[in-house]
Amino acid sequence: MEKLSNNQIAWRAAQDIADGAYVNLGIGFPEKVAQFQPDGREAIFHTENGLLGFGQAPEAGSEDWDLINAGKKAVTLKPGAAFFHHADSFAMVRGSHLDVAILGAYEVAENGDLANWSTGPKGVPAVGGAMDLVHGAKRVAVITDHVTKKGQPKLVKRCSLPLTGVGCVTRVYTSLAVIDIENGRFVLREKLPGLSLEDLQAVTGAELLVPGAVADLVVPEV
Amino acid sequence: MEKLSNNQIAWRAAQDIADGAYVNLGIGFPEKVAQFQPDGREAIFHTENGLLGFGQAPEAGSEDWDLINAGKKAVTLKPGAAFFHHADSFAMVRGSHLDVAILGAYEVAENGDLANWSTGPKGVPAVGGAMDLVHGAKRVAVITDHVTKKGQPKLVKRCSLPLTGVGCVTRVYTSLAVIDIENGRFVLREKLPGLSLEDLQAVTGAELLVPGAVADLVVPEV
Amino acid sequence: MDKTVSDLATAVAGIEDGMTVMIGGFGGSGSPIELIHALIDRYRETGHPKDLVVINNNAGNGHVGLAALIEAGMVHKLICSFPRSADPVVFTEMYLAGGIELELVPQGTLAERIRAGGAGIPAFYTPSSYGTDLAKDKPVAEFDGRMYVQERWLKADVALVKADTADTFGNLTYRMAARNFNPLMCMAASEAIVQASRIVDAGGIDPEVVVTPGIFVQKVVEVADPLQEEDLNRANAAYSLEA
Amino acid sequence: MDKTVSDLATAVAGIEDGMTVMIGGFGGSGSPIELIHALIDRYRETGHPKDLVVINNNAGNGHVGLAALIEAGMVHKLICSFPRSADPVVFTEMYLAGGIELELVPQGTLAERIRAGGAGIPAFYTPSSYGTDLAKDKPVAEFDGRMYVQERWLKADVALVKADTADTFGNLTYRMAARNFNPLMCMAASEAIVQASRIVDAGGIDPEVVVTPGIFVQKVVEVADPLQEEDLNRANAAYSLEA
Repeated sequence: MEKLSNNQIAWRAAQDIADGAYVNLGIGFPEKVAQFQPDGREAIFHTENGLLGFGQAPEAGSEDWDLINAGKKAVTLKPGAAFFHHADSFAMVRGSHLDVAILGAYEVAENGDLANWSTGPKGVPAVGGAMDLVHGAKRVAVITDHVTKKGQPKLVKRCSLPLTGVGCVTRVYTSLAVIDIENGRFVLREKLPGLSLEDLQAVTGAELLVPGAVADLVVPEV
Repeated sequence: MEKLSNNQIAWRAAQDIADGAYVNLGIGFPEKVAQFQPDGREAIFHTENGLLGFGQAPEAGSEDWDLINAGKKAVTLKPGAAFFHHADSFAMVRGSHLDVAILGAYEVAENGDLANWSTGPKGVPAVGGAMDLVHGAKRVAVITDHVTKKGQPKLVKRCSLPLTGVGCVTRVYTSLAVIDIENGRFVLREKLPGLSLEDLQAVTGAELLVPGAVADLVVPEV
Repeated sequence: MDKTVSDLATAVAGIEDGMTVMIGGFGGSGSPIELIHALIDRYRETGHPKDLVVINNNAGNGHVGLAALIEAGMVHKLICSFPRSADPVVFTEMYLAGGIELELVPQGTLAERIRAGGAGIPAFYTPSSYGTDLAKDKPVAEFDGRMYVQERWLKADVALVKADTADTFGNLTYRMAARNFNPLMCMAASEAIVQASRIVDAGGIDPEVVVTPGIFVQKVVEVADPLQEEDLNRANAAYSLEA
Repeated sequence: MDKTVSDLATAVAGIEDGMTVMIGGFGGSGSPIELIHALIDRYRETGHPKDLVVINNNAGNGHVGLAALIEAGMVHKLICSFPRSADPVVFTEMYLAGGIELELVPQGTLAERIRAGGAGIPAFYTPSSYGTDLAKDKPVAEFDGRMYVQERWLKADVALVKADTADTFGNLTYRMAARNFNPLMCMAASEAIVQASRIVDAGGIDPEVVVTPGIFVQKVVEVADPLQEEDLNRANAAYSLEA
């Protein structure tokens, strides 16, 4: 089945970020969203470790290891940046000051539950700021492949993995579709033009509502 | 009856402030304590409105009304001062970072209760930071005349006026004596040399314990 | 992105009847007098906004700033810690006549409730006011053998804030003890409206010395050489007479 | 008053077996490596302190700093949000072998619990972790129709902190994102021990730009040109081998 690349999923998510928005991008895949900001729109990126207004990575060899993001990667400063301590940083998160948080997912359920921090009791557990972000930002979106590497649905009726948050996700950008979560149901908004509704439903673990026109999910090569 | 002046009471209280102590002085009479710091000892004064390390009032006409204390009086800065917002200021108070708070009183009870914010339901009530200070500083001391203007005891068995705090005061400096509060009882530590124990007890509203030697309360003319 | 608005009237144009308005300052220091007066101007012209709930540490002094707002009859209820001042006649008379409600809150609890509103903390426990009249009807709980009072967050529709320098992103610094409640109120209000003595481009404030990050600020308006309440009161100014 | 101490060994001399020690930093940035290594030196010489409870956002990286402290066997329990790193082998192996306890706390809750400890707030409510395994056995409550988890303050006997500039009164500034947990830990510990790149006289830091007021700091020691964990790990340094 044809599907979007991770870059393309990130590109699509970036199109929904307004000029002047305050945005937190989860560690890893979601960080890609910053690369695809539409021209003329300026988003201000927040990182949990106490910085608003950071920019892209510096050139290798010119890193300053006091200037990093939550993924411990070196970043740079943009004009208008500000430093603050961790309690103020999570006041921004918990106090609903972020416009959007974009996170990865193991599973997203139709009731908005998210599982993205633990695959079970094996190994060393680690949660970071995920449980704060899901209850803080005005809009919590997920970017993810539509299915697992084994082909199993990641959009499910109820999460089977340990939850990160309850009823928190409102939009999911996948490799096949854009799906909103409304009133405890998946609502299809966009799908790849070559993909039938039946085929999409077949790889989705809960019913997709189609209340109106479904737009074509068209993304440039990026 | 001979008694100490307000300046002398403040002088006595100042002798118990260690070098390097962080101190909050209540509005009004307690502010006098700052004038009597012993030579060679440096106390750092905190004011609720977001300043550590202020000094005496500027000359009239050279006030800066952005640089005031909790009594809204103009102050000056000493080297090593710091500004901060109100939540941080009361974190210092509530979090037991102040070494001592010295407050005025309408009544102090032998169980350590303090009444110093309201004389009853008439008029406009106002509390300020008093209820925070009494539960925050490591040591809460009171300076006060030993009796009211009508001659009634201010040191009492139980407060009759609305409470500022429960079981919070540990030492009282009065115009006649220095009294500790221990295990819910007044313990006499110092009294004016010319004053008999009986006469002191007669103007005190609860029993004074005298577990050991009572020192003479000797204060210079100030 | 540019959060600058052109003038005071525009800055306060969105404040509606019945809103909760936090006003920064401790007495006169840090009080956004020009924003308050712009709000009074609007009320005189349009009859709105009225029935405001105002959160401030005090209740105004003399006949300018917050006192003038109360005198104009725009304030339904005041939440504060210390409604006394050198010249408290406006609030005192209205309160004793039953013309304004008062919720009295210990100062540290007031600051922490506002900070909690900004930080997404709906309730917390404090030792302050335990066993006093101000804790009446509030839940209490014991932790580690000591009793505490449960207090709720305070939020507002709007905050009126006085800063020293703002940049176009809304990053702020303050001047000396004029900081006080202002940074907390920026956090706790849906819309923080800031008057600043100067506005600079983004990048014009060192990121290390920003006190209020721009994420907490929605509008900034420049008011060079702002008035000081204390100076006005020493000159016996009255905003009602100036209008 | 002068809070300066002459050297690192003196700075950490009072830390005893079983103490709770907050250690600043987020990963390597803001990590007080020299103070940690001084503590390891003392343990090698005297066998103390051991059985420490350490509070840090992470669990160390490579074989320096916090990882070396854990590797030395001095840490009984770790309270953190993210015990993973580029090279987490020290903690991972010890944890999986049952040699160290872990209390996992969401990062924002960790920060707020430490701030609460410093601010005298014994408990507060947060939406974070509600309905998840990390809220198991914690009290919950509803406010305004939404569910929240009650969390308790965190305090410590000692905090090890990295600052940029300190004055002799203990006023501090930090360098960029090395600020992170450091100011909070100064507040929440009975004794905040600070290494600073430079120490200046009282008055040497503008009162407007102080991040941590000196009231929260008990000892400062100068460590010019402090090591960066990231640089050490890229050079495959191991503190055990250097000793």
